[in-house]
Amino acid sequence: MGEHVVKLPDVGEGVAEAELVEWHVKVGDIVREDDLLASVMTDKATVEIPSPVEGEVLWTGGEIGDTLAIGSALVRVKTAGGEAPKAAPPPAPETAEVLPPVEAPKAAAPAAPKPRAPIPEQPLARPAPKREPVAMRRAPGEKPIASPAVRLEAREAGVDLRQVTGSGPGGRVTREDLEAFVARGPDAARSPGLARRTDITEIKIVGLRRRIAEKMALSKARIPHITIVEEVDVTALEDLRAALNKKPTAERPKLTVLPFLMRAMVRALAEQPGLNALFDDDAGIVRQHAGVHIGIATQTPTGLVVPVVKHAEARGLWECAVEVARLAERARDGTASREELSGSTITITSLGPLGAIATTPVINYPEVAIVGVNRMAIRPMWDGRAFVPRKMMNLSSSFDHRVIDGWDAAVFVQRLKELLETPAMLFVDA
Amino acid sequence: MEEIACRLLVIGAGPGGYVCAIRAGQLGIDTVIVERGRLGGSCLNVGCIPSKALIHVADEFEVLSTAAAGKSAFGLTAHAPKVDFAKAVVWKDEIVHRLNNGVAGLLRKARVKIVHGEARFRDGKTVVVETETGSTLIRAEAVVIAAGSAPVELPFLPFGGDIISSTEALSLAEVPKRLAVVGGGYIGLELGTAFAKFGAKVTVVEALPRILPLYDEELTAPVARRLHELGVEVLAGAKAEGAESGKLRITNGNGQAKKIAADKILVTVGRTPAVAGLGLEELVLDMDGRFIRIGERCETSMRGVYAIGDVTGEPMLAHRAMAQGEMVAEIVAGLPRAWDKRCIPAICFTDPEIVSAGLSPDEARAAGHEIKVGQFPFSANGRAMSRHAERGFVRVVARADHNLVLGVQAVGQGISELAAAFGLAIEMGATLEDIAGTIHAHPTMGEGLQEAALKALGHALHI
Amino acid sequence: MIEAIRDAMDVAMGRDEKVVVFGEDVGFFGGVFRCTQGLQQKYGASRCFDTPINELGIVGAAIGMAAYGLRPCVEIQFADYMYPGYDQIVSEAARLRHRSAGDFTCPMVIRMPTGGGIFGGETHSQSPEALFTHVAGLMTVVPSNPYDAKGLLISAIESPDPIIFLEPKRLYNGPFDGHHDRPITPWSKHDLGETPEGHYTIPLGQAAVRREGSAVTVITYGSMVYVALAAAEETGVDAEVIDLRTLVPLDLDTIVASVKKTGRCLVLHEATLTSGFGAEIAALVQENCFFNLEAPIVRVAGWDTPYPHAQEWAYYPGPARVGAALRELMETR
Amino acid sequence: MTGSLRFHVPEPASRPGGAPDFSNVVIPEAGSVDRPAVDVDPKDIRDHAFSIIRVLDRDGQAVGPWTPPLGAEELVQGLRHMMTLRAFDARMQMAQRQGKTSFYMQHTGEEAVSCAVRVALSPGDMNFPTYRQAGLLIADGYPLVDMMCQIYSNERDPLKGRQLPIMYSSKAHGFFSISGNLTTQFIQAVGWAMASAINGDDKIAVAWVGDGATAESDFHAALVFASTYKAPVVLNVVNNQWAISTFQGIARGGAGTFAARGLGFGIPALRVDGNDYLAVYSVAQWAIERARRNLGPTLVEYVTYRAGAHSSSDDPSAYRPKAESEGWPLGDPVVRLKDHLIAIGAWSAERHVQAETEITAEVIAAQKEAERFGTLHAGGKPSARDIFEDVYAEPPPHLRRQRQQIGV
Repeated sequence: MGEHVVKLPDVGEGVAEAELVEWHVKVGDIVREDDLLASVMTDKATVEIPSPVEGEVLWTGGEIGDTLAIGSALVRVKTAGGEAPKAAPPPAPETAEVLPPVEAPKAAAPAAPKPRAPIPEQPLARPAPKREPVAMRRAPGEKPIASPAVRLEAREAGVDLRQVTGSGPGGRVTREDLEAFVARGPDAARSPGLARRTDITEIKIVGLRRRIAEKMALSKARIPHITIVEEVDVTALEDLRAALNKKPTAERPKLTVLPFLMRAMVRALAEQPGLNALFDDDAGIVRQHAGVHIGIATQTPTGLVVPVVKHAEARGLWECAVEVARLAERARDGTASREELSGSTITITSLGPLGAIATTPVINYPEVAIVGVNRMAIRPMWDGRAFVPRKMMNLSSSFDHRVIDGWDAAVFVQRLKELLETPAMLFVDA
Repeated sequence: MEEIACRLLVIGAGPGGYVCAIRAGQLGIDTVIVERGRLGGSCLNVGCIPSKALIHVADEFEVLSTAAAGKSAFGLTAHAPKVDFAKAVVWKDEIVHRLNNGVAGLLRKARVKIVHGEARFRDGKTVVVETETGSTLIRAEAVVIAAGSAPVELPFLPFGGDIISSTEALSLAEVPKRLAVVGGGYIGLELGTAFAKFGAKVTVVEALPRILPLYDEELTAPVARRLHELGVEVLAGAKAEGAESGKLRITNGNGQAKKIAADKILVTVGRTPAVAGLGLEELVLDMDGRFIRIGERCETSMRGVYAIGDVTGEPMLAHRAMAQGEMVAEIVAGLPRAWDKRCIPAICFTDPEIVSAGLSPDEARAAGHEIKVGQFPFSANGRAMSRHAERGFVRVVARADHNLVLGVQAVGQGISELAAAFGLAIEMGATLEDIAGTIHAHPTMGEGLQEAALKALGHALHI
Repeated sequence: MIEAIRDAMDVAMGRDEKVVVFGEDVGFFGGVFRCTQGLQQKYGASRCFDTPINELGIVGAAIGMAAYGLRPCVEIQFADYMYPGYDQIVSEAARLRHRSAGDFTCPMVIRMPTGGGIFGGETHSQSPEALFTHVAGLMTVVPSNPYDAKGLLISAIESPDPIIFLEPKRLYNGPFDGHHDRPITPWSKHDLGETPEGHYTIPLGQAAVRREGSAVTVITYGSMVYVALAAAEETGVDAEVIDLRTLVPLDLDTIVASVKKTGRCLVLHEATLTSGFGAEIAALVQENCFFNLEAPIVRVAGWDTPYPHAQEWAYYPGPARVGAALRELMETR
Repeated sequence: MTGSLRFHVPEPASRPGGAPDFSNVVIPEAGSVDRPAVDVDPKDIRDHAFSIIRVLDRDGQAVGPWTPPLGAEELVQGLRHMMTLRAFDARMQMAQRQGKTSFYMQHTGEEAVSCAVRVALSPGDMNFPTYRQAGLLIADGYPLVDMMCQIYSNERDPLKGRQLPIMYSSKAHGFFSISGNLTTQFIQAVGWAMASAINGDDKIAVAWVGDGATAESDFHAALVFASTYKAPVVLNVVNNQWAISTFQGIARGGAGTFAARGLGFGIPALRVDGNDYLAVYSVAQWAIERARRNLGPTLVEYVTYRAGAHSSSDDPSAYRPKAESEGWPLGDPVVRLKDHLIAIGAWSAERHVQAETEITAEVIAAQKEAERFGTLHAGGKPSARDIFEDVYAEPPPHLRRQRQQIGV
């Protein structure tokens, strides 16, 4: 004997519930297939529900006037047939997808009891902290060396063995290595004391860092750099700067060396326009620019950025200073627009106090020259009679030797030296 | 049509299939397994087990014949030994039968439902099985294709009559007087050697320049020499062309047409997936030529459909299928598993036997490793001498920088059992120092492994 | 949701006698889904009436009326039948203001029951929103609950622009999370179920965050809102579920803010995958949040096939398929 | 507004609660409409578009020039077809109520139209039906089990569960695949006929549409093409008075009759009593012959009445008087043919009851057989893989990937 549950079928498109308006049977009645069981009313129609099976009514679900949900049980009928209603076929394939259960592997532990104390598992759902370095894609062919048992426990703990450095022979990862790795987590600080540090943290070269890398490589690959390092006596310049900085105002803020250098470059470039140019080496054309757009290499949290002071030739000392300060600020907080970060015809790079004695600056491709400012230091200089302390500052400038001969480069550097050593000349319109 | 619904359906009860089903059962997965032939697949019924049994009988018989011929090195004599091959086959069949029941018992213990019949896919999750009692529809949430492989049939040498595959060779009524073997791979040579020992005149026809091309020459030389001693004629670089009335037509090494008289022609030119009639064309499986393409979890290109064993390609070894089967069952149970084995050892049961695990010297160099190799001949091994089995050697290949063992190979009489040690060493990531630093029981052939490691380290003790 | 939609038209017709409602079977009968029940009885046959079966006629006539100065709110009985009217919608309604430099405009709403889940087969289950979002000049709105339906419909009727108002028919009677084997829950048992009396509006172009979350952003609309919530529940993934409500104009700020927070993005809709509106959302997320993405954007949608009948639940993106996608997203590192 | 203009919206003769009123249906005497020669010039028979051709009179006798050359035995076969269709409808409507399928549409009161036209056609002719002409299949011997498998979308559904129930397709039985969208098939039928003519074939097409759906633009396009190319097609309008809740006046506009639509295009237009099996057969034969003799299309309006609901999701009592179906002046097709056969001594009430029980048993047997292969929500189902096939001739890569993703 079986029991058949007659459910309230879906009588109209998408109707959710129906009101029971009439019973055609009561408990104990014997119904034949297709005999009417009940009438229900939806807001669209009154519908009679015939019985799909033969048998005795065991239970009726609800009184006249009740609201029944589609799919809920309406009548239970004891069917004469032997087998109980066939097991419902597995749910439609959509839900039948093999869904690896989410809970931590511990729940479906293999039958064999684990002899060792279980390693604390990281629940799968917790996302690794966002800034954690991106796991390394498996280096091609290089399988981590570890015994099957250690490999199994690493999988159970959701650890990628390639991140764990093995202390065993041949770099084999021992159980202790794994447990230590799991215990302290991938990037926690090592215990104090001089333990050997063998972690390799991989940082993906993306975004800004990648663009810098590409540009540097391009520049080094294509441009045969010639670098000239020249000493400049900036004592006079410093005195002038100190004087000018006595009463800084909004339009005339404190001046650094930079504006003076920019003015000097403008003057020098006027005589050697070839250095204020872009060399399109693919097309074989050097485009000399009348406008002097000076790129100021600036260090920002995300890396080196080069905001550009446009038309330096048309800017006075203070204007240059104001523009440099504004651009530097925007570059550092990442609000500089694409337009402000491009279009330079020549670049200045300075490491300020870290400027070292000399550097070999990399030209900002496709420009043809770059002026590097080194650290200012007091050095003993021979003034013909004796060594006297002078404020010295080196300039390390690189030039594209394909289009600028050493001679021209040297002439330019000497002109800068001359202008900076006697800053007054900057204000004389020759 | 009767209908069954289950969580996991395994198609094929060969080593891969039945191991997968048993493991799934242990993990509480509602599993059904379908097999058209006998449980245990080719390996148990017409492959590994029966062939090793008959090889053993052949070895026993060879000892008697040697003694009868007065060639025993230790004074044994015997009088006109004979082999009742039919009785040997009965003994072999008995072993196979016991193993069939063993597998059936294991499956029952793991509460796996066995369906006997020919399976055919209707879609990725539904299979129709033609059984004697009519067809059954099986719906599953996950399916494992473990249909195994079958001997390759050459169009001009179709199986039937005197042209036989390894299957028929293991159930012959008697030892054929003259046996031609087409294909010098390990199956052809294992059986060829055995029948030679039973007294058959064996000729091996191999298209490539040398026998057992998968192994390097150093390893196969002892086998070639032994074949010669047993009177087996090996025609390398020769191509079989066809056969008429007991004669095998070939073109030999220098292009001449030849005829080889043979009572039976054994064709062993490889194996191919046995998926005809399975209805793979009903699915959208990405293939690698004849084989089903799988990822590192044995997953095919269709979600919820896995493939293990010979259907997934080389190396076609029973123990690879079993490892894959076990892993897939655990994956279906939701455990985090992926294929990360470092080595699958392979054994060739010729005389002498060959065992290979990991990379040979050539393979290691090809993979770009700086290596050091240590080799130890059994002629310097006491146990080998005491077993009159001095032919062959053990060879260890390790990285030059930190002595990590990349591969171990050996050839010698009765050394197949060393496969366990070789495999364990590589899988554990052993270095030469590990092996050298392990006390190897004396006197054993195994000591050869330790000595080979010491040799590679530059301070062998016994040579 | 049916009462909310009817309520919206009732309120709109009450406030402005220029509002008229017409379409097939919408007059005396009150619409095959009862969305216009009682409007003809209350406002007379001149403002709520049946039409011949001709979608081109319905939309074309509505454009003429709107140009005259009325505010038609017409019904296409099933979104699947809109194609004969598509030329009038695209070439005329969408462009009238532009081509006449504002001389003529057609403020109108075209309501269409949309989506599957009711065994409607290929001609009663389609989700054609992508055919409208691609058309300049049209706004496209997809409410997912009664409260939004009423507020959005009133805003749409009061809007000066032609608006396509797609009503997921599977949600007419109650929220549906894809578990078709469970009894249906009516709107009365859901917090967004009942709608306040009288006039209120929800601004067009503003999305709603249905569930705060930190692990992944699920961007969806219409019927899929409840599937997304169910999938988040069942997989334990802390998903932030955004209900777009309006597809054009799109609330990009809410999307970008969320993806920047979570770093992972799943786009979900019932309509077929290829060239679905999800492709537009994915493109926008890629353009605006590229450096914040930890994993590729994942789209879950209907298969690229006509909508089947018997295999409804193998087609309808349910919590299992969405859950699997969420899990895959979380595991991608 | 103070202007003089008022908006006109036509109303049906009566609404729920009112008495049925068919006074606007003018019914001429049976046999009173003359039968023109098949090659008549359409201009000469303009008034046929406003009359109704009838053969069976009040006493069940066949009178007038349109009496068809059908023997008693053929008429009995016609009667059995109609009775089978009616029994089939009853069983399938109940099956829907029992949750065995999602949807069903009955033919109650219109059985004669599709059954009679089918027998007037020849093998190879192609019908382009709406969802209410299943008689075309039953009268052509299409297996009831296959129809039911389609309704149940079960394992043996010829359309693999893809289409809504009753949306059959059978090229072999001249039954074009039914679309859910209205009237799309009308212009397609004309295209098929044009092809037959281009190909120098002798097969004709038969287009079908309901009164309400004639409002679709597809109907207009069909008349233009049929008229311009004199396509060998019979254009049938089944005026059963109701389009769900909209009465035929809304679609007909001021034209008086649907047949009159043909006059504007120079297409001969006939109007026939849809519940008179003999008249339907005779008019169909006339139009078929005209098409087959390359004389071009004919528009035929079958005046009948949708006695039941639009579909299983509809209840007509909400928009028309409950008793309206009983009041239809042209009666019930099955009853009128039965009375005629009895009147000519070829049938009897007892044999009718006997036939009813036989036919009901036959339909139930077919139903049990079909249910062996499952119903919509239980038992054998088509596989989910069927979604991915027949989208294109060969599945393109993206579809292959998606089927791999679902894994069936």
